[in-house]
Amino acid sequence: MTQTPDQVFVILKHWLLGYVPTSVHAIASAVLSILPLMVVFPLLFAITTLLERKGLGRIQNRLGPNRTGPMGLWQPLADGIKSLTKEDIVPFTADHIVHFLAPVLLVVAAFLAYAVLPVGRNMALVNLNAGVLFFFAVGSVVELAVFMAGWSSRSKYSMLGAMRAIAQMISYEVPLVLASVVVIMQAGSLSTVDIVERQATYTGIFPHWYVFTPWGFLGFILFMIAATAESNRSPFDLPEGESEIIAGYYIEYSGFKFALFFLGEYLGMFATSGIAITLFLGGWSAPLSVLTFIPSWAWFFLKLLTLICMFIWVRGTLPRLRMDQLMNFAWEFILPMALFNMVIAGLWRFMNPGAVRWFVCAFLILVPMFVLSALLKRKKKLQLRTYSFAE
Amino acid sequence: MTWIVRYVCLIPALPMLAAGISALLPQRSRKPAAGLAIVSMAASFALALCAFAAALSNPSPQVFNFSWLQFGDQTLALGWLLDPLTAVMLVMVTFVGLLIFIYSTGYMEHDENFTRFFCFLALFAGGMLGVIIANSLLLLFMCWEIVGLTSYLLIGFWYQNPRAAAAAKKAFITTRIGDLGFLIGMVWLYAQAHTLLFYDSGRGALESGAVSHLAVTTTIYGLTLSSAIGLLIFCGAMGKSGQVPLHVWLPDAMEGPTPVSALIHAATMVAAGVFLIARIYPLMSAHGVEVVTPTIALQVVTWVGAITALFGATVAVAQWDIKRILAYSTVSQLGYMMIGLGVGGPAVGMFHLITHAFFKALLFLGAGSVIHGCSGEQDIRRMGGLRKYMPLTFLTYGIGMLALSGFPLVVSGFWSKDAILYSAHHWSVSQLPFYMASLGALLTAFYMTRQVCYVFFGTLRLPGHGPVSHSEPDSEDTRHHGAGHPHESPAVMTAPLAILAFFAFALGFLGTPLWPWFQSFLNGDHSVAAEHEPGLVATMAASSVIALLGIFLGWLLYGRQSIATCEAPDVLERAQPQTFRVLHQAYFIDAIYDATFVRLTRWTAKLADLLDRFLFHGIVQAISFGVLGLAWVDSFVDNYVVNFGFDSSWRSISMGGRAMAALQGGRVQAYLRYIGLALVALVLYLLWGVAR
Amino acid sequence: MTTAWAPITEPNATETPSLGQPAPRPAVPVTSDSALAEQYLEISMGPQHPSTHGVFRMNVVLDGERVIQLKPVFGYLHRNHEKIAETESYLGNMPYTDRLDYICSITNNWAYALAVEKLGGIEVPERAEYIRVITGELTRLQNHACLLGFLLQDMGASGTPLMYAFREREKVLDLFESLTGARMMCNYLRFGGCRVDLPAGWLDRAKAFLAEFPRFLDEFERLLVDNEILMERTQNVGVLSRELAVSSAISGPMARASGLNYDIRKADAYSIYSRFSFRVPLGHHGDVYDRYMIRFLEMHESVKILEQAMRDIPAGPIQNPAVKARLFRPKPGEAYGRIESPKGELGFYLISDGSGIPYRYRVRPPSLINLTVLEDLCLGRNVADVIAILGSVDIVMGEVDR
Amino acid sequence: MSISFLIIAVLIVGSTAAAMGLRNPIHCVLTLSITFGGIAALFLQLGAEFVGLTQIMVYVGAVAILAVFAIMMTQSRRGLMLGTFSRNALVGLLTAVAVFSVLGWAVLSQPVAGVTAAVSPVSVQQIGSSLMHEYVLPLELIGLLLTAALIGAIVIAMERKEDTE
Amino acid sequence: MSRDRGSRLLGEGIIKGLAETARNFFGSYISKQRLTTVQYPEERIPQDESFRNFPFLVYDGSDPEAGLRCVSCQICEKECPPKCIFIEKSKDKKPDAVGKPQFYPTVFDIDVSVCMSCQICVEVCPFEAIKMDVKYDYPTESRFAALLFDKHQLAKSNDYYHQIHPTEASAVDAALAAEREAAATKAAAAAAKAAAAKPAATAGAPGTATASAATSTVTPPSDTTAGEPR
Amino acid sequence: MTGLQAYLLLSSLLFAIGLAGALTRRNAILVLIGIELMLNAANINFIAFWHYGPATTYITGVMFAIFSISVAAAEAAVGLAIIVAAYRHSHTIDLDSMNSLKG
Repeated sequence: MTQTPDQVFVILKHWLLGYVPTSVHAIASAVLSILPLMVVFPLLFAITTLLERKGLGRIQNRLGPNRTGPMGLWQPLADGIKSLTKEDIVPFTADHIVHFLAPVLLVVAAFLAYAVLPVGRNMALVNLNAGVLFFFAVGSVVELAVFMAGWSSRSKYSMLGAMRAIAQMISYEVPLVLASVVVIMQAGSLSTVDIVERQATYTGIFPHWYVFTPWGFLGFILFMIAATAESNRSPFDLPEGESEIIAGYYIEYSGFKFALFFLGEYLGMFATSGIAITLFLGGWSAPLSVLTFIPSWAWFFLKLLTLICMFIWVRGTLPRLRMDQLMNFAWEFILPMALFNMVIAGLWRFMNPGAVRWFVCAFLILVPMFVLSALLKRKKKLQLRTYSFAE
Repeated sequence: MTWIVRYVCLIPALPMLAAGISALLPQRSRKPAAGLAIVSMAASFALALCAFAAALSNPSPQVFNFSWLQFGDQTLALGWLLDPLTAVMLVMVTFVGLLIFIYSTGYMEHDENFTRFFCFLALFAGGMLGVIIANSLLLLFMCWEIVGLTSYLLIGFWYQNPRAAAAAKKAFITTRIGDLGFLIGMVWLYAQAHTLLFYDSGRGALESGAVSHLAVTTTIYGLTLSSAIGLLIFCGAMGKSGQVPLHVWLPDAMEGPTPVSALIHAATMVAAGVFLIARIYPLMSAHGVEVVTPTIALQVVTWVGAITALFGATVAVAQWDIKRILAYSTVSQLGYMMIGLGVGGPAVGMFHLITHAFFKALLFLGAGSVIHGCSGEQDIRRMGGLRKYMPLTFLTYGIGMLALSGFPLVVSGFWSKDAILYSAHHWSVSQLPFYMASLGALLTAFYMTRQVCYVFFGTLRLPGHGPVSHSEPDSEDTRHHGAGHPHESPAVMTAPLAILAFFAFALGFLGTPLWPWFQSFLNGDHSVAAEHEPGLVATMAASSVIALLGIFLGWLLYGRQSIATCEAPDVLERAQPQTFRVLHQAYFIDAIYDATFVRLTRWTAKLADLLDRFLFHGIVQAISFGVLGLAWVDSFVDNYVVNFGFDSSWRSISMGGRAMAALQGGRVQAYLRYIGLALVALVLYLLWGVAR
Repeated sequence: MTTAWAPITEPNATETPSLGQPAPRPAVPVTSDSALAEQYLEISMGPQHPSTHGVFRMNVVLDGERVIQLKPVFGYLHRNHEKIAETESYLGNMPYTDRLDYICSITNNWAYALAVEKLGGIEVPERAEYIRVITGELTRLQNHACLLGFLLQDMGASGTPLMYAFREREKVLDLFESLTGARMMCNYLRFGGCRVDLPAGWLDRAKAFLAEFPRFLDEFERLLVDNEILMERTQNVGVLSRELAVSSAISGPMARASGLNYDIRKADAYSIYSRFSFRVPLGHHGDVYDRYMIRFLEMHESVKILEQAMRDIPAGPIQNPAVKARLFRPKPGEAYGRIESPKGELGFYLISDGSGIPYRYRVRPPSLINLTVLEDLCLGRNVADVIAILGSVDIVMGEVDR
Repeated sequence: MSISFLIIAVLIVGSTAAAMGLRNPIHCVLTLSITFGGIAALFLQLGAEFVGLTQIMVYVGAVAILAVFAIMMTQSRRGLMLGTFSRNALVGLLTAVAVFSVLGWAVLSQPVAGVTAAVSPVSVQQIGSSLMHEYVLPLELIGLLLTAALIGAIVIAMERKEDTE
Repeated sequence: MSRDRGSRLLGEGIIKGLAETARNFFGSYISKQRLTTVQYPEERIPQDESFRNFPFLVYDGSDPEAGLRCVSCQICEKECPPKCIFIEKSKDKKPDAVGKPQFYPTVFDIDVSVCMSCQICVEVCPFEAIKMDVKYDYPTESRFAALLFDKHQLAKSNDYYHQIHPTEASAVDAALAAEREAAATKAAAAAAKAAAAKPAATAGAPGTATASAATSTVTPPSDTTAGEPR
Repeated sequence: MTGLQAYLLLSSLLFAIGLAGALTRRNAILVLIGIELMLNAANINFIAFWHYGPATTYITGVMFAIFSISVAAAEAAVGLAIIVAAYRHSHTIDLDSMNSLKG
């Protein structure tokens, strides 16, 4: 039975719960569900930092960390120990309480987002009726944490960074939500579990992932762009902008608090990637029906790792945008496209299934895309230039 | 219900859509904006023709209602209807509007805000058409307000010109005064009839059930409800249709571009008031059980109309501005329409409205053409002899003038005016309106002849007559590139003139007493039979004579010997300078308003301010200081003379003084505090009230 | 908190400065403790800042993120170079010139050697001239590659282009090391020639490198040249008008990006540059993108020069035997030697009083002079633009501060 | 009344009191966001998921941030010198106490029959369909209002160059 | 540069860049050429012959004290640009490698924290006594004392010199040998002359002149491919 | 005390604190925040009444809360914008000194 490896964690949990008196059943159940998340994702963070450094190194023709342990595998551990043992410097004029609370709040908010993430079949912590909304609501708390960090440090650079970060997050929250609306329109539910289950069916061997529809594909791209911005990753890493404002809002943090910020950022990235997987990439469902024997949670994490690699890849390639360009990009390209995508998704719903629908929708998406990019390019007067030569 | 009824809403929707789109267009995309407006108007016109055909086949009101808003157990419904009144108006407005749109492309060619202009124009037309099709007083009111807003925008289109801006403001505020009455009437109507729909298969406000209920209920002064409400609504109509005493905005509105004047004064905005009265005519004319005389409401309408008609005509005699003459003539003619409504019912009034719409649009567009040709000159004293330079304009303008003057038998104006005079003659209440109207007709013919003589005959008196020196730099003239010579306008402007001129002739024959098709169509019976009523021929003859007399007098005074210079005073001015001045200043009504209402308002505001600032505050302060001072003296005495017992009373008085001073703090939080305290009081009251 | 709020006039800095004259510099009274609410924020970028190329410092007054005033502050690396040189023998100054623009020491040597050779009327053997051209152009290659990497790094490209550039630079440095014994502080040229001849096999290695180099250029081009983000960040940013470039004595790629056809290799045709066919790329916009692309194209041209030089290099002596390095005493007089260094016109002005040490020694550092227009380029731009503009100016603090 | 309610209530009241009593306005806003979060928790507890999450999104994610921005933009050093409470604070406080006592008395005195129905959390679908049917007009009005507010806020807050003096 | 400049989709350049980085990523696993990194303590860049870092003093034979070529002429001290060499000349003379009595440095210090490895000292030394070392890692715990190299730390054998700079060293040896030969013949001639005339004053002055001539010839053999036609 | 009463009491307390803040603070932004708190108190009432109401399927309370939140958002945006504009004008947001209405 292929179900057993798939549900191994669920079975394990129930088995463990059997040893717990019924009076504390609820609490034990919660702990048993939360604890793995609290362990797995920081672990993933550790792996990702290593992966990122390794990957970036390889992209840049370097080796990356390879000193600590075999192939540098203990590097995250070493980093952790280092950050723990470093002196925790708090600026003299800083607002100590807020300065302390900011990284904590950031990490807590990031963790909260995992509550609605179905990491496997029957493996969502809670099946909220408004799960997607919950995700975005929690995401908005991050802004507050960032502000707290930037403000409490009493540093001009950190203030600049915080202002940038908040402006960017607020601006990109709109396209993020709008890009995911198409999925909600199609699935007719805000529950993440429902959304995944709608996608986990197959025609032949192919799944019904939303990314395989024209609007879904566009939505996915837009969502990922907005998610990159939302999690302050390159090329939208202006709030950190190490070459401009040095490190942005956490410039005055050191030691473990700094590590917490890092953790929070990466957790946020995992969470947005996770929600992107849930919304567009079929969550824990296998990409082909013949592959369902591989456990669902494995698929989820595989997809997550793939997306993380994408993030790393993009980071290794692109220069950073400027603040006004970032904003313009959100308002002039992503937002109109997301709105238009909603229209297409509506159209999709009312057209008969078939190849015609697919092509019509794809065409309808491509046209504004071309028009918009041509318009934008013309407006910005960006060009490859010719140069004259003096002999 | 024929299919067209369902789609009648498209007729206003199309221009509005065009307006919406062109509002989003960039300022430089002139052609698309104009094209959109014209195409939408043409489409509306086509639809209006369909609607007209539908109304021909079924003259009873056809409605399409839907519920719009639900609060509690009440439903507010909106809807539109199609009846002969609507159909006629639709055709007229779309057609005249279309012509004016086309004309505007030529007239406004060089204006930098061309796109914006067409956006406004289309919105205006949409609003007007909305007024026409509305089957709900509420919807009508909404569109009415759109019309008001766009008229404000259009009159003040050249807002850089302070006079235009002031005129726009004036128009807006004046009509708002009337609309206040309208609004009250509307609310009252809703309170009484529980619906604002006109026709709703028996439950509508204009249908027998509600009307008879309203007609038998009386309010103060023995006024029936229907009359009272009707009169309140009539206030709105007065504002919009420029009836005395709310006419003041109309002549000033000439500061707008000429196509706007044509649109406002000929076809749409001013007609809206008349149309409104025609629409609610069942309400206005609703009788109680016993009475046979016209209702109070209709009497008021008639009297107001008569006064306006005479007033406008007299003032028009003494104007110099070519557009101002036409404006006052519009005021006068609107008075006629009101008389017509009051004495003869909607058919009579509406007939004049329709014919007037055509020939007044013709006249305005002709005037525009003249102004255009003279590079923005508007003073008729500086024109003259233009018939040589712009023959087509002269021809069409002449036709318009004849129509307005009521030249016997051939032109439409004669027939519609004649119908009014006839009805007025037979009015049971008084003969006076008839005589006033007749005098007005005489004057109309007179001043129109005067104007034509000034403009087209004689010698050219354009100043400089070479390179035009602009005497009024901030008037329209700077916006037109005119050559030195007066010149004929382009075809895009003269073609509408010609079309309108044709209709100025032709329309009259729809409503002659011999074949009163129009009246019967509006009244809803198909028997197109001439009613040979007594005195018809006599009135016809009288009105012919009046018109001819007027024309003759005008020619006698102005046409016989040509006016040589522009400085030469008017013939009438020479004879009666005082009277002429009074007339020229329109009986000083503006001045009077300025001296009375405006100043009064200012004074009141100032007084209130002063009162608040010095009197109340002062009183409070004085009391407080007084009390404090007293208290201080008291305490002084107290401390040393009297015993300690007064202490408490002093303190409380002092506190009272402070509290009263604090009342006038001018601080947000203080007011918030009072609100809080009021809340406490309210809750306490409610609790105790409930408990009892 | 000593100063109360002072009314500040809004500077009219939104439009680019009018041609030919520097932008109006507003007098902005800024207190050092200005908070965000006080409209203007003064931040100090540098001397410890990741993108100021060493210990440069800019006191930037910001309105939001817009720069309304920028005061360059330098001198953190001041070493009294010119004064030291007046106590040092002519030969002893040579290693010091390495430290001016430490990225390209050989061209510094060259300029100094040129000045001394002019002073002493020294002939240079032909082979030495060829070696000078080869090493000089190699220096240009690695400097430009490096600069483009730095520029992109400053614009946040997380080091990838920089690493690619450094990969190539390493190869050049390897060549330098095997020739001169040092990777950066080469101290290679001498008056009247070079210090040592090319070691065996060096030229083959250099040729192999040169054959590979265009591949790097192509890779770089694919990576970033038509990248939209790069274009957005650089095009029409920091526009330096031709007139301002002339009136501010801007030289080098920066001037050529503004359309100024001024290349000393052509204008002076010093050394043996007249023998090589190469072109001088010229920009039209004078913005950061043009500066970037001009350097990119110059690398292509340098490759051409190198190919020709390596093909034509003759055998022969590398040092004018008449010149004594140690006890060199030129006749009294003055000389100005200038070359087209990768950064611009690098000149040395020497006055000799007949003794063994220069009487006056003066450097015309292109970095410093190109930096003088920084505020004009940055006013009204964003913080991020300041970084990009500074990167495109191509400064090395060793040369700026001396 | 459950334990969780008590905890949340204490949290809300405490943070609200802090928000209204602390001296540093930024601290006020930060504690205020705790209040907002608590209220959202209350909503979740009552089965109004959607409202609770909207509450967090709007109040914490938008209003608090906005307030913080406004404070940053209006906080000059001179501003920090200001007293925290207005001159008439005592009267205000008394008013508030009066209001509370009256309201509390009203709540306690009226026997409100709390029908504890079987709690069925309102589903998002339900909300959506009633938004689109019964409440379509308010929805549109809210949309209009928000648009107007957006434009209005931009217009008001936009810096006019001519009156910077 | 001619490229097509038609209107393209937004992000095309970005995708091109992504492809490039991907190629580098995988390329770094395939071709070792791309990876320029050297794992330093374990592996080192093969040191080039011409590499230089900090000077040392060459001695002939096996005794650093006796075989030191330096005659304490103090030219390098004077010419050193950063003035990092400090020499104290001996009062007496000691025989050098060939047995000729010479002055020798009683103190020869180089402050390598100041030294900039410019090798001017090497160039000006008439006696081939100071040469450039290749050792570059001098980790110490004190900033000043440990980086002030004295004569004993600086003195390294000619064998070592041969080891690190074989080409150069053999050329130097050859030159020295030639010089000595010349000196010997000259001395013989001079001795023969001196037999007739009064003895020569000093042997140092002509030696200096020949040595300076020798320095200019100390060059590795020129590149063989240089003049070849292609 | 029933559950509903507890909620109502909490909401009235919240209302009172908000009112107190609005009445006593000098900072205009905090006054606005106090008003927001009062709105929130009202929201609690809506939800509590809905929850303890006759049928949870009758969701007027929820809808009202949603609309109230939206209105509050608009109000906050405009209010804060006004405060910022006022600050630009008079360089203070101190309500005690903002009494130019008094004339």
